[in-house]
Amino acid sequence: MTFATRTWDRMSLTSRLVAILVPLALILAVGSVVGILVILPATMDFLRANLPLVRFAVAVVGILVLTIPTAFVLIYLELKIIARMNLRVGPNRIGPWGAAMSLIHGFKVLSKEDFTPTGADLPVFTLAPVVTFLASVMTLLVIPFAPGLFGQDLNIGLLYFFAMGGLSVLGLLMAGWASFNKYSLLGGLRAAAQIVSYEIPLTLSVVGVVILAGTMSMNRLVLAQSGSALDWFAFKQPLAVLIFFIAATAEANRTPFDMTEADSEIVAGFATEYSGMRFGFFFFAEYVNVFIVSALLATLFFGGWTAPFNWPWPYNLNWLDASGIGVLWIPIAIIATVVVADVVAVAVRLVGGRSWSAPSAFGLGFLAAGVGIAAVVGLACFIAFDWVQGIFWFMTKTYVFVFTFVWMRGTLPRVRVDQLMGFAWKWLLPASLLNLFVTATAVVLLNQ
Amino acid sequence: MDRSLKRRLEARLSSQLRGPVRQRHDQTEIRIGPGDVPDVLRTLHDAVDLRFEILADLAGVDTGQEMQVVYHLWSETASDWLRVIVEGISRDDPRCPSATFLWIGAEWPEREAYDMFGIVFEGNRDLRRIFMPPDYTSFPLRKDFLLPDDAARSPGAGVRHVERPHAPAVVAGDPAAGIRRAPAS
Amino acid sequence: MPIGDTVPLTAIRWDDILFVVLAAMLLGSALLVVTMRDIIRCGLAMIAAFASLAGIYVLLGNPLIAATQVLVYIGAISVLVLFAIMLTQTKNAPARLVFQTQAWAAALAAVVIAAVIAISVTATTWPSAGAVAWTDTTRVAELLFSDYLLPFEVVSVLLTAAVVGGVLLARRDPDENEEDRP
Amino acid sequence: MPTRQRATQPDGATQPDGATQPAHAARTSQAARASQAATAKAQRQRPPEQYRSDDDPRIMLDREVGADLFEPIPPYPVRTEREAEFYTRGDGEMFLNVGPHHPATHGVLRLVLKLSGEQVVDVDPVLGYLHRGVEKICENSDYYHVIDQVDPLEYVSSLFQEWAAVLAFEQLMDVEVPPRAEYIRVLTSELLRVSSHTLFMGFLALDLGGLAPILYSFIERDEIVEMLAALTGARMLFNYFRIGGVNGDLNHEFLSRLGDWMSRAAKQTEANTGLLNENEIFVRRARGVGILDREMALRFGVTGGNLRASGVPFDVRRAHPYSVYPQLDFNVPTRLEGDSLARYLIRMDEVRESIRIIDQCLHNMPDGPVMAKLPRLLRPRPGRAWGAVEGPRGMLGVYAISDGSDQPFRFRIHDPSFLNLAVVPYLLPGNLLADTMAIVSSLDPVLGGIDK
Amino acid sequence: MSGSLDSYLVLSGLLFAIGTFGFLGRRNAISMLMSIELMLNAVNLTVVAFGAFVKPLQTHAAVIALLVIAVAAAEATVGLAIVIAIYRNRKTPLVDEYDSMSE
Repeated sequence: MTFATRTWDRMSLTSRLVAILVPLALILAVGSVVGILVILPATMDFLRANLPLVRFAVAVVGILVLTIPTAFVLIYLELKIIARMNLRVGPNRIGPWGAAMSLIHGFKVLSKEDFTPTGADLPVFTLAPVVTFLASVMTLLVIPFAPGLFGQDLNIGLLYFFAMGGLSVLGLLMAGWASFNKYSLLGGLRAAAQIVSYEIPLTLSVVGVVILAGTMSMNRLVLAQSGSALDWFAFKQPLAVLIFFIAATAEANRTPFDMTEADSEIVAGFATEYSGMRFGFFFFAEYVNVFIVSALLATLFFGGWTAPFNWPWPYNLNWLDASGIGVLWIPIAIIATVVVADVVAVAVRLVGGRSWSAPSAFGLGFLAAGVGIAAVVGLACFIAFDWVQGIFWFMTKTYVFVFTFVWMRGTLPRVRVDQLMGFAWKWLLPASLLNLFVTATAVVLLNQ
Repeated sequence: MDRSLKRRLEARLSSQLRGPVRQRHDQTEIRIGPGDVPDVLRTLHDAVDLRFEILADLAGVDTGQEMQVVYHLWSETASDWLRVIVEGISRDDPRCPSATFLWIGAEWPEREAYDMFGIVFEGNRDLRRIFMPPDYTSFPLRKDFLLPDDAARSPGAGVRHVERPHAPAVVAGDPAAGIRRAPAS
Repeated sequence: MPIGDTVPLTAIRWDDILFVVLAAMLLGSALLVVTMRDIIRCGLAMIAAFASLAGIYVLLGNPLIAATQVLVYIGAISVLVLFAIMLTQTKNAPARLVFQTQAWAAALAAVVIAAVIAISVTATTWPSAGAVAWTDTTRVAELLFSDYLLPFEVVSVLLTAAVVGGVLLARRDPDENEEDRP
Repeated sequence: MPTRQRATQPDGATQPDGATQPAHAARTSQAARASQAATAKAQRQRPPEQYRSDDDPRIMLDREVGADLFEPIPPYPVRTEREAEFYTRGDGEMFLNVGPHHPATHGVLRLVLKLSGEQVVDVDPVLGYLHRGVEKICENSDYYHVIDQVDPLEYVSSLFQEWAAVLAFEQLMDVEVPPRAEYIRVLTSELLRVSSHTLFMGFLALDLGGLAPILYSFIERDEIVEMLAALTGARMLFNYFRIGGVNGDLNHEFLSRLGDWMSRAAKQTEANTGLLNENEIFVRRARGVGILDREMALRFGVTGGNLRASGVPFDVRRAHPYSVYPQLDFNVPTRLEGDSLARYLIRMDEVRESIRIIDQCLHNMPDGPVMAKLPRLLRPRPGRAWGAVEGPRGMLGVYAISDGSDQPFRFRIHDPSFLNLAVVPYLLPGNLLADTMAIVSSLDPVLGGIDK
Repeated sequence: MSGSLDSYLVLSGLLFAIGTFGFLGRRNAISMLMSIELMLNAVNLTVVAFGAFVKPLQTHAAVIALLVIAVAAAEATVGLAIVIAIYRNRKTPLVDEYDSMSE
């Protein structure tokens, strides 16, 4: 007792920490190894037996977890792209090129006071952002990111998508009503009128694609466009692409159709009275919506995850196979990193001489090695795994459309509310009906 | 200086003019009484050889003894600005006919003159305070209203002469503090 | 060991639990719809009722109807109802009297109806009632465009008429508008 | 007569129980009857004495929030006929407070809108949030100090306000201004006119939801204020004009910056206006909105680009020439449409004319002194003077009365934004809420000048 | 429980009864419309339940349910339009104050 206390008293802070942490880590390590050895087979059996359920759970968790980073990336992109269009620099203080800006936005939103105005309808006020956010996120469930990489392949996928997407208007309406603010009320009513109106051409424009593909499952819609870019529905349904794009802009409340939060007219519309994380939910929902709409545009009309040309389908690289030499590639990659870093560092020192200090030369070498090996591994994965290819093409297409949405926001003024509604009912709806009629006639005539 | 304008004005308005038509630089000045305002303004606006269509400015003036309302007019027919001074408005109960029957835009300057001097424009249908808060109780541009460091002694502060005729118009204090210096013209 | 139809170690089926929960939600929110004072909350409770009904449709093996339920009832009709509530809500709208004076008679009628239905349903043996089977969406489409073509067309004409009628009814006459304004 | 009754009426403060009838009782319309009922109701529900803000009918009191859902506005005893009319709500109408803190009101303007749905039925502008009593302050400062008192009035283009004051004082004192000083005044103020109009373009686009043009117009503005800063030492409130001349001759940095800018000003202006002129959404938002015809524009006393957009070629520089404008060659652009788009296009035309004037000033600039000889203490003879200049927003006037002392006896500032804004209650009704911003913004008000 | 047709039918009957009570008992016209929607939903639930349990009815039930939903949408549109039109004239959503046809 005395011995232990005396020793403890004599130890420095660091050694005390070590004395606590090392045994703890040891116990944890041993425990986890034992635990894994004992539990792993049973767990694996259990998981394998319930593969569809497990897959679904993992997909849902993954989607929920991935929405926030997606929104962060989109917010950063928007800040930066619009800044460049306005001849500004944009965020440049936090992280390299301001890349951590939206992370700080997230923290800011989290740490702000969550304010409820007097006279607000508290439960409705609180539920509204949740409804909006969930309505956006749940639509991600049916979007195929890559072959085999989707939440659930519903055979009524498209219908599910529109059903869930239509829910977001409820959240906006609730927010507008519950805020006890006339600006919010106007914003909520505008949102209801606008989204309900634009949902009709949005849905109708897709029916042509459904007729052509003969399915509402998103996966099969993508497969129906596989091959080259010429098989994309965009070329068979050009009018539908246009209608869908315009209606989707209105559906996602983006400029020039951002009537619901027109800041120069109704302050912030339905979000006027929201602050803190409740506002954050609206904010995230908006950007997730942009992503979803772009993803849907890519999926329905631009071939989804398929490559735009006849890509030699996943080439089986034997040397990458996990069952063969596979596992050895990890130590090989580590050794290669060190070797390449050393070689580059020595080369830099020889060529650059005294202008490079040893640490910076080694740092440069490490960077070069890292980038090079990551590129090699990425390329190998791209060649060998179809889902890596799928994600690559899908994300490329999606972010092209995301860029288009941001571009529009940077350049276009806002339309007026009556112009907006008139456009939906006088132009988009007849155009989508015409598109549907022509498509159906063509299918009937060509099939005979 | 537009000599012909002087002749035309004297011909048209001989009965209403109080005093001679004065001219200096590019400005011609006439003086009329408050009762003649609608007639004179309509003549100036409508007469074919005058056609003063643009009301450039409407200002209130407190000379210390009386209130004045000053109109500045512009016409294509004259190379001078025309200044119409309505003089002889009582300080205790300043009233003047409104010009809104001719120029709707005079509504706000009249409100301003009411706000600053307490001049009541009869016929202006929206004679509220425009700059000062609605519960403000004096008229800041009057000569007996002193700037804030002296405001407590200012006889004009704290009383709405016009809106409460039953209230004493002069508050106890230094009566000489009301008028700081001799009025002009 | 795969997760079976029943809760492990008991004989309770997962579907039963889901059914009970959804049915409770459905009935509870439906009761709230007809009893709550604040009509906007009635509307929100109605949405909850529709959502739980959609869940029950999925239990019944009919995701197509469930999706349509969400799309039409929640996405369109509820929004319309909320819209109408906001248009007609005045400061005296949450009236002191929520119910008619004869509401007790209505309650009695409702109880009688419920009892009659429950008794008659349980007393009847339905012919050829089997287990729940999932509905084939493609088959529904085929049926809709062959056997049910006439009803389909009639419904579409009805919808068009409803849209036109709704617009005409709810449109404010410009002349009348002028008179209204004092 | 209603106003007479109102004027002799004891107000609410003396009789808190509010037993008196409102002043407009003579009016037998439905509106009057309805507002009487509303008044009586409001008086019955009056909050206790300590919570009342004497007689402002439009203040939303904490006590009343939630008592009447969305109905804080129905007034206490109305004060004027117009107020009675405005605060009587028709069927399905509501009041909406836009401002004083609103993203699109160009300062602390407050518009109380009466809306039917999204349609504006009536509007009551409320001013005075920026009132500082500049006229009173000027009457208590000597003639030299007046110039820096009027400087921050129209803070977007402050040289014009200085010029009007200086013009009036020079007439009071019969000072002859050296020609070089006049040319410098024209040169600098035309530069500022370009800056102001360019800024107008950006803010109009911003109020219509376009993000980009405001940043492009700030580039122009920044170059101009930088070159003026090189000349005057300040970027915003220049305090450069003096009675009898200007404060300091042109310097090298100013001229080199100016030459730099002039070499591409015309092209840059075309590029910037192209951002909006060729934008279909912008043109459709602005065309046919807020039409002010010639007759009404004259009756409202509107001046400047707003009047010229309605077809009246009234420009003080031509209509009543001052300074060296008679010797300069420029056009006064006019348009007939009188809508928001015309008001925008007129200003863009004026930018081109201003660039022409700047060019001529640079070429015709005479040599000589830039200040007249004046005594240290100015005591003009008693008299009255009116100086008016054409500012970017219209005619800026100063009416000065001298009583022979070293301070102006009366100093009246006429700001064009004030009368331009008075048109808003006429232009807005019938338009949508979204057009409110397009119209108010196209009139280009600057609240610093309006509120004095 | 979930495997028997009876439970669904009883549930549907209860929902229908609640709707009936709302329709007969509420004063607000919009409340009454909402109650009608509940009753229509109860009917729909019956149809779908029969479809799920009775083999030959299966797809037919789905088609009928779709048609019912479409009709319900039309009914809601017209009903709400009528309510709003009446509200414009009478300034109240309460049906027991719609006591005269004239005026």
